[in-house]
Amino acid sequence: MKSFLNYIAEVFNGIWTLLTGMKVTAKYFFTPWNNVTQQYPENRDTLKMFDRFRGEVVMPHDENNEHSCTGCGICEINCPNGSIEIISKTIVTAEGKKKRIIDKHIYNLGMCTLCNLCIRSCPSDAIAMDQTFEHAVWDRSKLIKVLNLPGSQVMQDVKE
Amino acid sequence: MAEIIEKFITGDEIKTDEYLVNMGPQHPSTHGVLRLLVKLEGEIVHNVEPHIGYIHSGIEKMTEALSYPQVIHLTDRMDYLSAHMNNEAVCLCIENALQVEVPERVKYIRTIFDELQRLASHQLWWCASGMDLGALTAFFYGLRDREDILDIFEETCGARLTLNYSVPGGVMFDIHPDFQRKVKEFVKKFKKKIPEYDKLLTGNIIFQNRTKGVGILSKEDAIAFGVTGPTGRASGFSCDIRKHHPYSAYPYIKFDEKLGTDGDSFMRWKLRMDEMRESLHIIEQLIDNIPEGDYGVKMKAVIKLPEGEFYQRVETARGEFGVYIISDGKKNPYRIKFRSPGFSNLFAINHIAKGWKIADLVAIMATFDLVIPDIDR
Amino acid sequence: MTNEQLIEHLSKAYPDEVALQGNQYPEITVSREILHAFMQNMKSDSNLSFDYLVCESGVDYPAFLQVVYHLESTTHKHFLVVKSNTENRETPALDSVSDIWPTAEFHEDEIFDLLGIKFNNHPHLRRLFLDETWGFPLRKDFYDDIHVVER
Amino acid sequence: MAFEKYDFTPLTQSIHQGLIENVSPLLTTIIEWTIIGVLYLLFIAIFGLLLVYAERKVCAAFQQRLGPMRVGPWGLLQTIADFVKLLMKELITPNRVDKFLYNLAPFIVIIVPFLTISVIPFAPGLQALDFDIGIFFVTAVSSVGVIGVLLAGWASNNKYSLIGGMRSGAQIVSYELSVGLSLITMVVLAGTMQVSEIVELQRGGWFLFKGHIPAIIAFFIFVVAGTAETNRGPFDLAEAESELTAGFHTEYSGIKFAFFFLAEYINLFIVSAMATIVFLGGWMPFHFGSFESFNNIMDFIPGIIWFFMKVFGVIFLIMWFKWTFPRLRIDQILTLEWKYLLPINLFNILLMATMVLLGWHW
Repeated sequence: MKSFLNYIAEVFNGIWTLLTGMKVTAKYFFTPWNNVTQQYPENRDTLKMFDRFRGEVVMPHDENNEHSCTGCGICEINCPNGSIEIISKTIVTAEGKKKRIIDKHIYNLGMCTLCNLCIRSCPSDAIAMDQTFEHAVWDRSKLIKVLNLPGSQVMQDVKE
Repeated sequence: MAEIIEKFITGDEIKTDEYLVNMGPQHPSTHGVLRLLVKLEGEIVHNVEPHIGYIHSGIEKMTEALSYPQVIHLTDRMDYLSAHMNNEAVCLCIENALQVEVPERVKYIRTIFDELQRLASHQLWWCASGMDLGALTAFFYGLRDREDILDIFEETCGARLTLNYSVPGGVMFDIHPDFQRKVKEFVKKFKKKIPEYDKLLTGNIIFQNRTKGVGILSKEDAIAFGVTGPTGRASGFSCDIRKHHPYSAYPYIKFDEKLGTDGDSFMRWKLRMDEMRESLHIIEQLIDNIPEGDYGVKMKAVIKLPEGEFYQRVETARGEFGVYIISDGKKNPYRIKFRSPGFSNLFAINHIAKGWKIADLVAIMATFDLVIPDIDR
Repeated sequence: MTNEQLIEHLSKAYPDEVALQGNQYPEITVSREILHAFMQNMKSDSNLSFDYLVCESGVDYPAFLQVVYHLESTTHKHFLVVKSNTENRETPALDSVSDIWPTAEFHEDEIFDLLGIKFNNHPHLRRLFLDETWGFPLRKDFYDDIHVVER
Repeated sequence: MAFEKYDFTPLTQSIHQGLIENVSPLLTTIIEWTIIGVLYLLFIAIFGLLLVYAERKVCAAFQQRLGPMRVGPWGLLQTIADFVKLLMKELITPNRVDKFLYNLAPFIVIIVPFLTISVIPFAPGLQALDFDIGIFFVTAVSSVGVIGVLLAGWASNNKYSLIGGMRSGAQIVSYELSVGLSLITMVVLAGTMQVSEIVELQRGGWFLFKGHIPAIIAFFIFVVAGTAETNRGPFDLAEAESELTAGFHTEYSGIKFAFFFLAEYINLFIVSAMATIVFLGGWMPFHFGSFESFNNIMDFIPGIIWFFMKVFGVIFLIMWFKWTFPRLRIDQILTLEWKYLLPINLFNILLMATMVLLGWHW
């Protein structure tokens, strides 16, 4: 008799646990305004990334098309993946001195792991992380970017 | 005829053939490219042989060509669910070798991040193992609540998964001004969610039948196989590095090391659920008391470790993570060995899955919480 | 046991082996002939009872290969680093400890795979990660001209 | 009574009359068969797609998502797009499969709902076959489906499929018993197996209320066993995504896969329809005691709408199960059947018989 009662209790207890589970899902079913889905391409206007979000490495230029990269190559050394390559050129300054300045700051987004080490190590804060995240391109070669804009100059007040 | 019937009744000599089933490398319940060669008789598992290496990335070899700060960002990619703990392990090892004392603020921040990371990891484990057992809705509830933690991470360090937040001597950024408020909000919110998880799965009779008594790992076996983390603690193996070898801010706080007794799948499940509550408790103790100060000490531009060998253990969400650095005084390590928790845990599966059904093997794997890059490295 | 006591105990019991205090933990270098018996003793001696093999790693040195065992006792809470060198780099071999700690079986598989150290009496030595076409990548003289691109 | 104006009998009768006056009786029968066949084909295709869409939306709502939103307004055309995709996909036949059985299996599976649906009365007069053994026909025919599943599992030359097929065999054969017995419980109450008559008997009140305790128990058992018979979660062992990848239909692609898929949803409809007919009064409106005005308002709603409302109610319940519970293990499924549902069911029949004998029902 006792085992029979246990059997009955087991059945009802089992059903009760199932009902508590169903209550949880029902709560969310009947509150559809709490849905968490974000419809991505439609919400582009309202979608705002956090300021520190690491999207890609960029080199900020000011209005005179000047940047502060001296081409020292510290970021290249610090990059663990070899995604930065700096090509420098030698020019003759007005005083007649020979000087090495940056020619191209080549950045390969395809190889970058966005570890932030280049930006941490940059002595002149010439590069920064951008918050863009839509990096899909049709051709892998488009991921290799030249960060300094064509014709750009190094800012005057940047120390060598 | 009578003979055959008799044999059938006694169960003698009526045996089906054993056959092999490849679970993986592409299989929904292996959570990645793990291949289990399962020997089955009908539905009964006779032998499980893990074949790994499908995503072996050679991190240990790669580190030999990298400088120490660069090594850290690779550890993100091993156990990606406890990325910050891995980072911290390498940082602690380097700081230990260089005898650098980091500021109190850094210790607090790192510990809070550890616990947030542990919560995020346990949440993904929670929902994914719910999915393995067939409760698909659980998966979305888990991911939904995990998103809050990832947002906190993203706001402070700019990444959601591969954080790379710890650097030798400190952390990469100071915490975001909103950090404390958001963490407190999250803790408050999450405290209400855990009972809901319990209602949905832990108390559910189907779930209990699926996990109770399934895949029992004894304490002796747990120690012998080196099974650590919540999986080992569910068997009663007291292996919490946070408690036994405290690092960062763990010495300053009070928390319990949860220990199980049964060592079955349900105990492993329940223990992780309890650990989530404990993590919330730890965060609550720390979040209001973050001391003011610097978020890192100035390190040399090129970090060179003194000649010698250094070993650092931390507790990740999956168990004991060890970093063994052998330095020859150069800026690159001579050899780094990562003792990953998943590697040791994985090989206990064969021992405990024998004689259970194939559905139980899935339950065991789910409660072991395997992350494949952690195993393959 | 504290580290000092442990070193003292070990140097008494094994006067031929070098036991010293490392950076963090006591270390002992054991010759490969007595490695298995030594490890057996480490586990069975009730004063030591190192029942938990934390980590087993292989290291490549110019003259020999080395296997490093990190042992911990769950009862006494002490920690010991045991090292053992192979005879040479050409035919490296050591005794397996997988019968003492089951977890060693897979760590030894890994070391065999990546460093090529053969473990005698190992039940099922196999390449764990890589296939047969690979060399032993964690050795310092390993060079992979297919997968590595130099800049 | 206002309700009678929604009877479809005059319509079908007039079609029949019109045909028989103009063409020969043989041709009449052939034309009527064709019309009915086409109608059912259309119904199954459209309703199947609708159910797939409903399932995706319901599951999304349980999971706090939106579900399909891209194709058409609110994703309404999503399932049609999926179906077109499945139609255009290559039919892959793996090497070393048993070709004949492999190709036969999906057809056996899809034939079952076509057969079963014929006895379901959607509305008064809207029923293809009105046997006096309708209930028996449903239980008999619906067990054919398991042969298709077993064949698919066996012929696919895939171990996952085989395990899935065997599981499904064991499961469906067991749960057939519960479905049958719970229906028999209600047949005891009704005293007939003719489906239309069972519905007619519930004019004064649904059997769920008329038979009170044993009927409610039988309804519960029927829903559980019906869920198991349609291989839906938490009894979806035959597919068991996380264990067997896709179970018995792992190796099927294109339209053959679509057959399995469609059959599953139509079976879901049939189980819900049977529950509706036997327990919830079929197309009968909801009446509440002697509240005449309330009952009259209820009567204004056509029978076909009542029928589908109830069917969707049961379907929602079954979906709710699926999206809440974890999956059972094979031995637990059999334990549930043989140790719980079957004894309760047998006891329940006894209880029902006693009640009917003593007249303790309304």
